[in-house]
Amino acid sequence: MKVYPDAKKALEGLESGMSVMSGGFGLCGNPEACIKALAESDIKDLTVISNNCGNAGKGLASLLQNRQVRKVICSFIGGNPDLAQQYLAGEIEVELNPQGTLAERIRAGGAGLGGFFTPTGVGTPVAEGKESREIDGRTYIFEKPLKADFAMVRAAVGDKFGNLRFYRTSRNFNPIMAMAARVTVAEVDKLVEVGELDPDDIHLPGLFVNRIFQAEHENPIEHRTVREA
Amino acid sequence: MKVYPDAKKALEGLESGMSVMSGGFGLCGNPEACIKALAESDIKDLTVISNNCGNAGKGLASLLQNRQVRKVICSFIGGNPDLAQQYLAGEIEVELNPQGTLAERIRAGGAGLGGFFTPTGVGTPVAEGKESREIDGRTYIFEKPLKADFAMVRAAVGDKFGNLRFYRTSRNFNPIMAMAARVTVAEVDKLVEVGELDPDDIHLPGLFVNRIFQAEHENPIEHRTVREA
Amino acid sequence: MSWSKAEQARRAGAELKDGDIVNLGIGLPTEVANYIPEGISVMFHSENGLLGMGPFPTEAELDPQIINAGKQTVTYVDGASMFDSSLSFAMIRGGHVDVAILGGLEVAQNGDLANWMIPGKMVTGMGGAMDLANGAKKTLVLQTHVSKHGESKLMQKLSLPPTALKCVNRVITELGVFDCKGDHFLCIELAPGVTREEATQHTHGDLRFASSVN
Amino acid sequence: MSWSKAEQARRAGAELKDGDIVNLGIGLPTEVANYIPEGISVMFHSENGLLGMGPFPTEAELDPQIINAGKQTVTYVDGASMFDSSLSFAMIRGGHVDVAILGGLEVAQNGDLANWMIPGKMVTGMGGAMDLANGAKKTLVLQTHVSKHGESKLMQKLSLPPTALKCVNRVITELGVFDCKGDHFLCIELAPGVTREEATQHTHGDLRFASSVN
Repeated sequence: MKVYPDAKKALEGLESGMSVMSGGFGLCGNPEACIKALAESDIKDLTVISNNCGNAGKGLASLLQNRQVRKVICSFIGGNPDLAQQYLAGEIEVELNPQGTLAERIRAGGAGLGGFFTPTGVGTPVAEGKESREIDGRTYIFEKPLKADFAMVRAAVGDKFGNLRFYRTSRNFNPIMAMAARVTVAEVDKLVEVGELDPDDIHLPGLFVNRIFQAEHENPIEHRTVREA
Repeated sequence: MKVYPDAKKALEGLESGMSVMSGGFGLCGNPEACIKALAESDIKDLTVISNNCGNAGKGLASLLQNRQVRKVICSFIGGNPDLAQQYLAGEIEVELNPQGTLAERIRAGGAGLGGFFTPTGVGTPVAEGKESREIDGRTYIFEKPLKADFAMVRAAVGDKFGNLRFYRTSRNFNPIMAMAARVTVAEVDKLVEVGELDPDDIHLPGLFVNRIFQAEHENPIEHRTVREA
Repeated sequence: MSWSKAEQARRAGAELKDGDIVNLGIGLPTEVANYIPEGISVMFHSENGLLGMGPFPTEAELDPQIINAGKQTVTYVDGASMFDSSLSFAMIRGGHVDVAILGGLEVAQNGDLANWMIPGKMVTGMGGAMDLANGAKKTLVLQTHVSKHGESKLMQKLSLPPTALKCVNRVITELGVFDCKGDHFLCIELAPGVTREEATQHTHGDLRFASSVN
Repeated sequence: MSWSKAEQARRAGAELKDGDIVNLGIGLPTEVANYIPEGISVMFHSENGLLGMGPFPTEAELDPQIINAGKQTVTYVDGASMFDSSLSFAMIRGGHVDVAILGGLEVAQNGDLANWMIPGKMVTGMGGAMDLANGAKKTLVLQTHVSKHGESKLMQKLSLPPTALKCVNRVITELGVFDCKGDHFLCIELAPGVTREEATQHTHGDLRFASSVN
């Protein structure tokens, strides 16, 4: 019942004005099929939560080019001319979070916590407007959880119950985002039957995944660095 | 350099008055060799952090019988006559935490957070003396991180860098405790060479483990429940 | 006449929907696993770190390292996963468990639950009960309607220390099925042969009856 | 005379101890991986979720799904592990990374670091820099001693928005090695041919010299 034929069907219910988490780090481990389906839709005014928001015109940058994004919550916007241009023109809102704070806020959202104190950002612009507190001799700032209407994540293998297994550094933000959304959509390189994955080999238990489909992935490279053999 | 010959050597530096986290749930996934080595030592006045503190005379109960424990931080003390007796006699301090709060406090300790807000325990004796706060319409209480001088954890397989892989429900508190101690000692059913575990198959990265040794485990059963074949 | 323990468990089983993630407390709630309605498939969560708990093992299947939160040896089903305690309670606290079926000492009409301690008696600890009562999307309580001393356990206000506030949706006792409605209990079903008068007499809180109840 | 970039990187490599967990920032710090002293083995952490980063791949090894935090294709070594972003930053924030070697725009003598934004210029975001500067047990900064405009980047107080406060232990510039001592920098080594006068002239903060420095 969780299995969907494609990204378009799996994203049903995602409407203009909603918040969407999108896994991936740079262009690695992105939910490419979901992003493409969104880019082909007329959904707009999205709040996108992602470590980056595409790079060099690829990944989520396609949504920026289409002006489908109202706000971005991320940690890094370098190497993204579409975002830079819209940001400088005041056409898009950008909320920068330290990467660890972004990850922890998403995990807190998924884990039902009301927020946490982190030492990261103390004394920096990140701390502005946030509660500061000394705990056992160290200063921390308060950060709130992040949740979203939809999460789009990508895994290497998934079973029909939604159990996921990631590959290498494509894991990144995908598992925690899957925990923090009202509806989590997973696209997998390979969809297998329930029972094919050993219980100890599952990176993300299937109860966090609402919809799953199989998709081919391009796996673009952002910086192709190689050495002599 | 992380590899030790046995529990006694691996626990060097653990002294009376220190705090010790001990993995396991009931008698499942306990660091049996470390507990035995502690029970054979003259170390006392320990603060033990563990979900249970032994059961029916087994596991950590051996330390209770030896009067080596000053304080227990745990979530459940049922089925443990040694603890019950010392607790009712006022000979031992017991701090009860909701199990999820205990787990999250340990994770927060390992993750460098200053504390978090949880809805668990609101309006109960657990909330007494703790800050209460309404966040986005729900009430939470503030809980602080837990750390320890030593953590004793048990895994199925470990490599010589300390990468660990757990087996079935023996995982429980072991990975998070390994993150939250000054010195983490891991005992494994099987010690393998570095490189034998695939990077995607590692449950706990080796940087959290300071010392590792191989040990045989009894795996006692607390409630042996079976059905007809 | 009233429901037996088995009938209570069966009635609780009827509350489950296909695809539900279900956590069963220690004691009578554990029995609900034997009464999953035909055609319904659920996944049992055990807070020690197992999703997809199966029945007790045969002698041949027995594995000391596969236990449930009651520390009983169990098995797992296809699609099961194992994980650490922080992720297990992230599932619970984060609202990813659909139904918790818990035992109760007292339930108040506003949904407050007491099920973890009786002052003056030996404390066993709350274990995962506070997280479960708070975190599950829906909390069902399976308990007796009155104590051994004949005192009602469906209260206007709790007399015992609470496990969690305003968390119980529905209580199933030997007398029937009762929803916590804030300022009253609403009886939506009575066990065969149990009268409205009998239920009212044994309920300390304010009790109303759905029109469908005989 | 002063150190070349490569010599700076080599000098930073000499700071590492056997068994260290090391995170290298983008830019010059990445080069330190090429200058690990003989007989020393370290594990490189990359905050996108990789411990045990290896060198760039050969064409045959190239895998688009193995990248570092600079989004460059890399390899992994024996003993490597992959994990999600929350665990990766639990490692950093929790003090499980021994050494972070970061680039810097300014360092103050009390250890404050600025390396993520210049007001009025395009902001790229802090990425993992704030977590790393705060969380690593030891933070080394590799940067130029003076800006293109000849202004010192070793400051009494930062002029740029900070990345983290009181976090830098040691700065390695083309002129030498400088420890952040609170109310002054302590020079513990000068590059060959660099004089105390030259270092003092180019340092905005208070500069003292260890007695071992020529």
